[in-house]
Amino acid sequence: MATPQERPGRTARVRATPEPGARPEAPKRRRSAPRAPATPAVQAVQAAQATTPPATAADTETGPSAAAAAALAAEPPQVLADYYRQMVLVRVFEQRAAEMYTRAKIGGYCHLNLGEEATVVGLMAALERRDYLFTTYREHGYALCRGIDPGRVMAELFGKATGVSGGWGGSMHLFDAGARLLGGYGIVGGQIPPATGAALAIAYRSDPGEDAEAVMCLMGDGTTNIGAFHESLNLAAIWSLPIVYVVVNNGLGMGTTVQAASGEPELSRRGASYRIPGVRVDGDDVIAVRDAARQALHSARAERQPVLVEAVSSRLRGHSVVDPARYRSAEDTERARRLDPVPTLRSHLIQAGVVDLAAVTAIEAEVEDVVAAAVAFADESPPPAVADLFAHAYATPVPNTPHRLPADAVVVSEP
Amino acid sequence: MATPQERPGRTARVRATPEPGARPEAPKRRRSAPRAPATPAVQAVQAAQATTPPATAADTETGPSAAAAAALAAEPPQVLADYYRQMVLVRVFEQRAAEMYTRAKIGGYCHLNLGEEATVVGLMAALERRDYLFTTYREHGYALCRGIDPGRVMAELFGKATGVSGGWGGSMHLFDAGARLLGGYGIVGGQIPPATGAALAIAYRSDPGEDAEAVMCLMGDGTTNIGAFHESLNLAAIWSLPIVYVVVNNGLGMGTTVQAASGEPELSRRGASYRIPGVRVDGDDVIAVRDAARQALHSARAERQPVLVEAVSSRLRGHSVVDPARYRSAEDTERARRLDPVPTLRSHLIQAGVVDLAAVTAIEAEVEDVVAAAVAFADESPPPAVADLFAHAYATPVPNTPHRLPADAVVVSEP
Amino acid sequence: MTEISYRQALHDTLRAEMLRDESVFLLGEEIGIFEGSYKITAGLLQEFGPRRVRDTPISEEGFVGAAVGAAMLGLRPVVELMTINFSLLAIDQIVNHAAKIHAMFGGQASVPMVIRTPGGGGQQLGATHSQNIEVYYAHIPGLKVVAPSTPADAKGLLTASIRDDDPVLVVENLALYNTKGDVPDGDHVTEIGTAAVTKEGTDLTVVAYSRAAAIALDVARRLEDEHISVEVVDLRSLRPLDRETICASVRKTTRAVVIEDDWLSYGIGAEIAATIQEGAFYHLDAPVRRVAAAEVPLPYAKSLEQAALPHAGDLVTVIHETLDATGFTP
Amino acid sequence: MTEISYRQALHDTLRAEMLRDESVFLLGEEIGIFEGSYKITAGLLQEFGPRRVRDTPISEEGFVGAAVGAAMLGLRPVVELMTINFSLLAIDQIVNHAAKIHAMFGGQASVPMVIRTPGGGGQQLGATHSQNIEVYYAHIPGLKVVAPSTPADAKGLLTASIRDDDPVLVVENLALYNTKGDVPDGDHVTEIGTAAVTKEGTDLTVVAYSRAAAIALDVARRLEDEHISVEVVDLRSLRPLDRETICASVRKTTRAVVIEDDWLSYGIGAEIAATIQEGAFYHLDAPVRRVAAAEVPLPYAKSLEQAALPHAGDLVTVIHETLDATGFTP
Ligand SMILES: Cc1ncc(C[n+]2csc(CCOP(=O)(O)OP(=O)(O)O)c2C)c(N)n1
Ligand SMILES: Cc1ncc(C[n+]2csc(CCOP(=O)(O)OP(=O)(O)O)c2C)c(N)n1
Ligand SMILES: [Mg+2]
Ligand SMILES: [Mg+2]
Repeated sequence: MATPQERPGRTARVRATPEPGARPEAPKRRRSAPRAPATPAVQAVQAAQATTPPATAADTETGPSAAAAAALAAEPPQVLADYYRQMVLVRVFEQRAAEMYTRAKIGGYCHLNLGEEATVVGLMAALERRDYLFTTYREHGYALCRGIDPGRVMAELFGKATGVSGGWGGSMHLFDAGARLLGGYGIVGGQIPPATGAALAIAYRSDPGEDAEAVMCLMGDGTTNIGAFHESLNLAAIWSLPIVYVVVNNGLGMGTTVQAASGEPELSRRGASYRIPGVRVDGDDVIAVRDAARQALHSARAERQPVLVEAVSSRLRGHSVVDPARYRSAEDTERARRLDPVPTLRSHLIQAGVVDLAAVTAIEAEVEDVVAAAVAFADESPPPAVADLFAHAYATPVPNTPHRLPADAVVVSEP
Repeated sequence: MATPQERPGRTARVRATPEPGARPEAPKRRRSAPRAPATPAVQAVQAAQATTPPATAADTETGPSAAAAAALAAEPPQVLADYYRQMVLVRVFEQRAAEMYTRAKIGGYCHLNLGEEATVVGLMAALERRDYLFTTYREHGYALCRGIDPGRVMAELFGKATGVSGGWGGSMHLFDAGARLLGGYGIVGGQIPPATGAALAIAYRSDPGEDAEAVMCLMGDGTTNIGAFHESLNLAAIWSLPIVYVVVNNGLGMGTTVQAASGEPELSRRGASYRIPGVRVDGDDVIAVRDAARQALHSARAERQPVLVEAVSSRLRGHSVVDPARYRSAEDTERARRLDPVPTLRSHLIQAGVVDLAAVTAIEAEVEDVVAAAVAFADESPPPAVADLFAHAYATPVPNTPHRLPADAVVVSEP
Repeated sequence: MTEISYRQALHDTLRAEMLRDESVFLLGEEIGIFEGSYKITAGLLQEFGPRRVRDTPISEEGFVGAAVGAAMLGLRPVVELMTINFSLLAIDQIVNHAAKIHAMFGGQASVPMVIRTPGGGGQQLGATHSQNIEVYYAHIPGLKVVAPSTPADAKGLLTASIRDDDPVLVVENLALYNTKGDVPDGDHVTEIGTAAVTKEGTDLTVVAYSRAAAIALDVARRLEDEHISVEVVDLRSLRPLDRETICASVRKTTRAVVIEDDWLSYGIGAEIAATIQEGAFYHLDAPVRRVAAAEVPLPYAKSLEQAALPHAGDLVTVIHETLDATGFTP
Repeated sequence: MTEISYRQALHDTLRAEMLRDESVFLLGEEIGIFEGSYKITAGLLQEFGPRRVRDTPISEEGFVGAAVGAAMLGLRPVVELMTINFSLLAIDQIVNHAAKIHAMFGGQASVPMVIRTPGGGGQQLGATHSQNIEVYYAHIPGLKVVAPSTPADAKGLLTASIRDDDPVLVVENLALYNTKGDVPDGDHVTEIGTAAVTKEGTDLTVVAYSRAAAIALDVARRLEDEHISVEVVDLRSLRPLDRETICASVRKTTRAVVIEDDWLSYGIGAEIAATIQEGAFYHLDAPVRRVAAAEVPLPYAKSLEQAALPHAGDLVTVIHETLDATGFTP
């Protein structure tokens, strides 16, 4: 298995303890390439990038490093095409979700993975079927890349009985026992202790090894400031648990920058308080993310060494669908657009001759169909029946469980 | 002001970020000296050391370093004598508290500073009158060294109206607004956020400078594993607050060792997650503790740079008076006895000719009297009047505050 | 009097108190640059600067506790907790610290802080973001808890809370932020610990607070068409609880219904019903009934969510059933 | 039947369930090397080893949450929280996670975990270490909450809790650990959700749970000498609450008193009184009175602490007052 260390020139690295010194920038490989003409899917991609025009080939800050190009060249074409397909799936799904939210098909809060597609796909490529995943409320893409039917995901957003959580969870609370997606969680940091406990259960029942199970626990950058992060990482360290904590650092917790929120803004260093090694990786680079996650999962499953992976990327839109993100500087928005991993990978694949324009266009068209079918499925599905309001009250039924509707009497009294 | 850096050979050091590497042992300066004949106070000291015989001059693991001896020699004799007096005061007060607990004069929980006297005195010597102190439930010594009348402290332990907290707090909840002792707190880590907020209030109202106020927040080693530690240190870092966090590392949280509880057992390194510098100091060395605390307070008040100080010492007894500490190894208990800072300082002072035996004996006798008077005062004081049960219900009275005793009706209903 | 929204009333009150008293400052997640999750603090960062409008990291226990300490030194922090659900992360600082410090230290310190936080379901936010757990705070001696239902009370109670020397929890409600009402101009203080009879009536008393008090008032007005005279008691203050006002009303009307947004068992309404049966026992003609949420984690799906939450129609049903039980004919 | 202490019953049950089921394991602060703060787990580390008796750091949110996750994967963690006061540090994991996961994810996961924790005042532990805040958990759908008052129920309810697939909070009490009673030998399961009539009587019903249920039984026996026939309902389960057993008793006796260790306002007793007035309205001859703690942070000083807490004498007084109000003469 390729690991960051084994490949010269990779930006990801594993550190046992952080190094003192200045704040390094997130490692970024820039790519620039003349972009192929936009297909509908990529037009949708670009529409996601607010109102400013898309970055052009003249954007001199982008440009693939030799190492990155080599890394891509080393991948089988069909793997890269599949990663691209998955990234486009997340992109298009999220755009349609935003649209459905505006059309009031989706309620509550709706947080999108737009801009984080390379991180999503890279992480899910590293996670094995036997591993368990705990995520945040920003988790549609993870569900899709975990292989869950997009229709069932969209149906959950629609609050339908056919949704992955039967309509009980909504956008923030996707769950699929079969896919070992053990939930999106809406309380910031709330998933970290249960994920740690899942790793404890693995350690309780089985020995470490290449084939052992492991847990991946996702969180945002802002989440590293909550107490549960500290308590959980410490437990994982002293108990030697098979878990990989991933900080999806999109630079913002709602409107607050990492720098404003965190005394140590290079978040991968925060494992040091527990002697947990940290890895920082370019979250816009699907291969780099995958490899860093793979190596971390290897440490977790084979050595019971928990690892903290930080994937640095950008949020293309507001915190949730309704947030216009007025607090963001034009420069920051422009930078996010420029680094957008979906068109970047697209043009790189074409430029490098990995896939041709026709193949890319076919992928995009197929994804559009898949998502359209998901929306149709969600739309046509029935809502949960009101008669089932108490269906999930308890796993073990006991006497006197209250099954009362709001206007019902508590106990009946006869004169 | 003498600081660790300025004095060659000191063990304390300020680090901006922790260094990678192996776990260093706590810095310890060992002293050995032929001990002067035991006076009653010191006999009491020795009685505190459970049933094994006291360490003797033959104990080769102790012995003052040249640097430590030089440090002591540099202190004015009356300062050293006063530190010794305070350490004996804590020692004797705690022994009498244990006795009074066994005689049921004191109720609830009762945690003693036995073994931590050098840390207590060193920290309080560094803290200025204008500074604020937040402590744990193991805080009798701090109250005494903050200059609070021992009678009022003992009276609080006795639950008397004359106690520092009027009998409302007990052993775990000493408070004295005048002494700026802003409380002992019984919830592990509970004091850390309020202490941080007190520092915020200082920063809100005044500028940094040599004469500025600062906050000292004490906690135990086990406490560094709770979420509030993480959240608070991060706040202090990003807000540049004038606060010194002190970990009184006595090696144990109840029966759990630091090594068992903390992924990173060198606790001063745990500031790294917030870029808070850490200092580790020998908690059995009153001068080293004082100097490390002084320098940290200087950073806090003059530069608004929070600092994490770790003072490494030992607990001579169980977690609380009732704990026989059966979980402790004989070796560990023996080690704690050997490092006992009170007889160590005593013999060193005599050996170095700082004070003569007569003076030491006089100090001990005086302290015995002070503590005896404190016990008598506590014993003779009245308990709080039951009529005052609702006296502190609210600071601002409002209508309909419930002043109901257990058998009173809630609202009166007339037929 | 000016007609403004509940949101505006809260905003204006914060601003007025900050102008009046330099020791008042705001603290919370996303209250500054983001202008508040529900925009209550919009514009205040620009006006007062980051010293007085302080954005915090996601560290509820940390920053609520920091407010406790700042208050002990005499500042008057007004904390925004994004929703009452997240207060569970900070509850140790609220219950074990803010509520205890005054008494536990023999009256030597006080904690003049305010926590503003909205509760409320019905927004399809799912099980962890839709709770009404004000009973957690109402149960605790040492705290004061208010729950305004109108823009005027939002102003009056928030003003009183900021000026009070004890820790006060101000329970807001997502569904009320856009509601409008007349608000007294100038200084307006509503005494904590007092309920209000928001509509007089003779046949039956409805007791409620927050969003449910607005529903109750609406239902009471509508039932006038049916010649049913409902009196509405809006608790306003959950702790202290104004038991006399509640019982006096029921002694008069002889019938009572409680409506509340929280779960029935051990909810706020339990205390109200228990209080009424004790304080108006010899006047009561029918059992005190409670209209409350169904006892399930609130589902996301609209169909289920709406079925679980109490509505005006439920209140009307229970009022009718209560009147019927006593043979009342309008 | 063997006469053992409440402590011993808990200990023996943990041991028996660990022997029976390999997926049962213990987790908590100081439960291993230290043998438990209250020695419930004494000897279990030696017998089962550190894999099954796991000492934790002081990280309540962390290890309670870890138990949630371990339970989701099918283990049966039994967590000891040193006292219920510290549960506030972990309440987000209990209320926002353990209680929600089953329903919020559409029934796909369950959380078969137990949290054992003692409450109780009267030990001079001061304001933050003496609380009875079981109402926090009793209020929450998705949780089950039991509070045994006898060694037999300690065994029966703890056994049921460990075998249950939902998160169950077992509320113990510091003052009960040393109390003794007969405990059935062998397998003994007490059904969660059912109250017990621990003494039959005809004149008045006392409803209680945990320590107060022991007091109630004692008072009821003593009042027989005065020819007052008191029936005692021991709730045992706070959620679900067995309303029918309570109301059936009061319909028979026509009078009821509640005794509870927590604070009166919004305490457990409020729900009991509210339930009784609704379910036995037409039988009730006097208001349901509540005997409960005075509403102050519990003081350390013994004089004040004892004044604030409910005692048997208070219950006797209120029983007499309630009987007097109905003109009852023995
Ligand atoms: C305990 C808690 N506090 C606050 C919130 C409100 N909230 C939801 S998301 C969020 C920002 C999280 O930022 P980050 O961890 O960076 O994740 P991102 O949204 O960027 O993916 C906040 C403050 C919450 N859900 N839970
Ligand atoms: C939140 C919380 N959890 C648990 C406890 C019980 N407890 C009291 S002291 C203590 C150990 C603390 O150890 P440490 O921080 O090292 O301080 P020390 O007692 O050694 O001074 C524990 C677990 C508590 N008081 N609060
Ligand atoms: Mg983020
Ligand atoms: Mg310790």
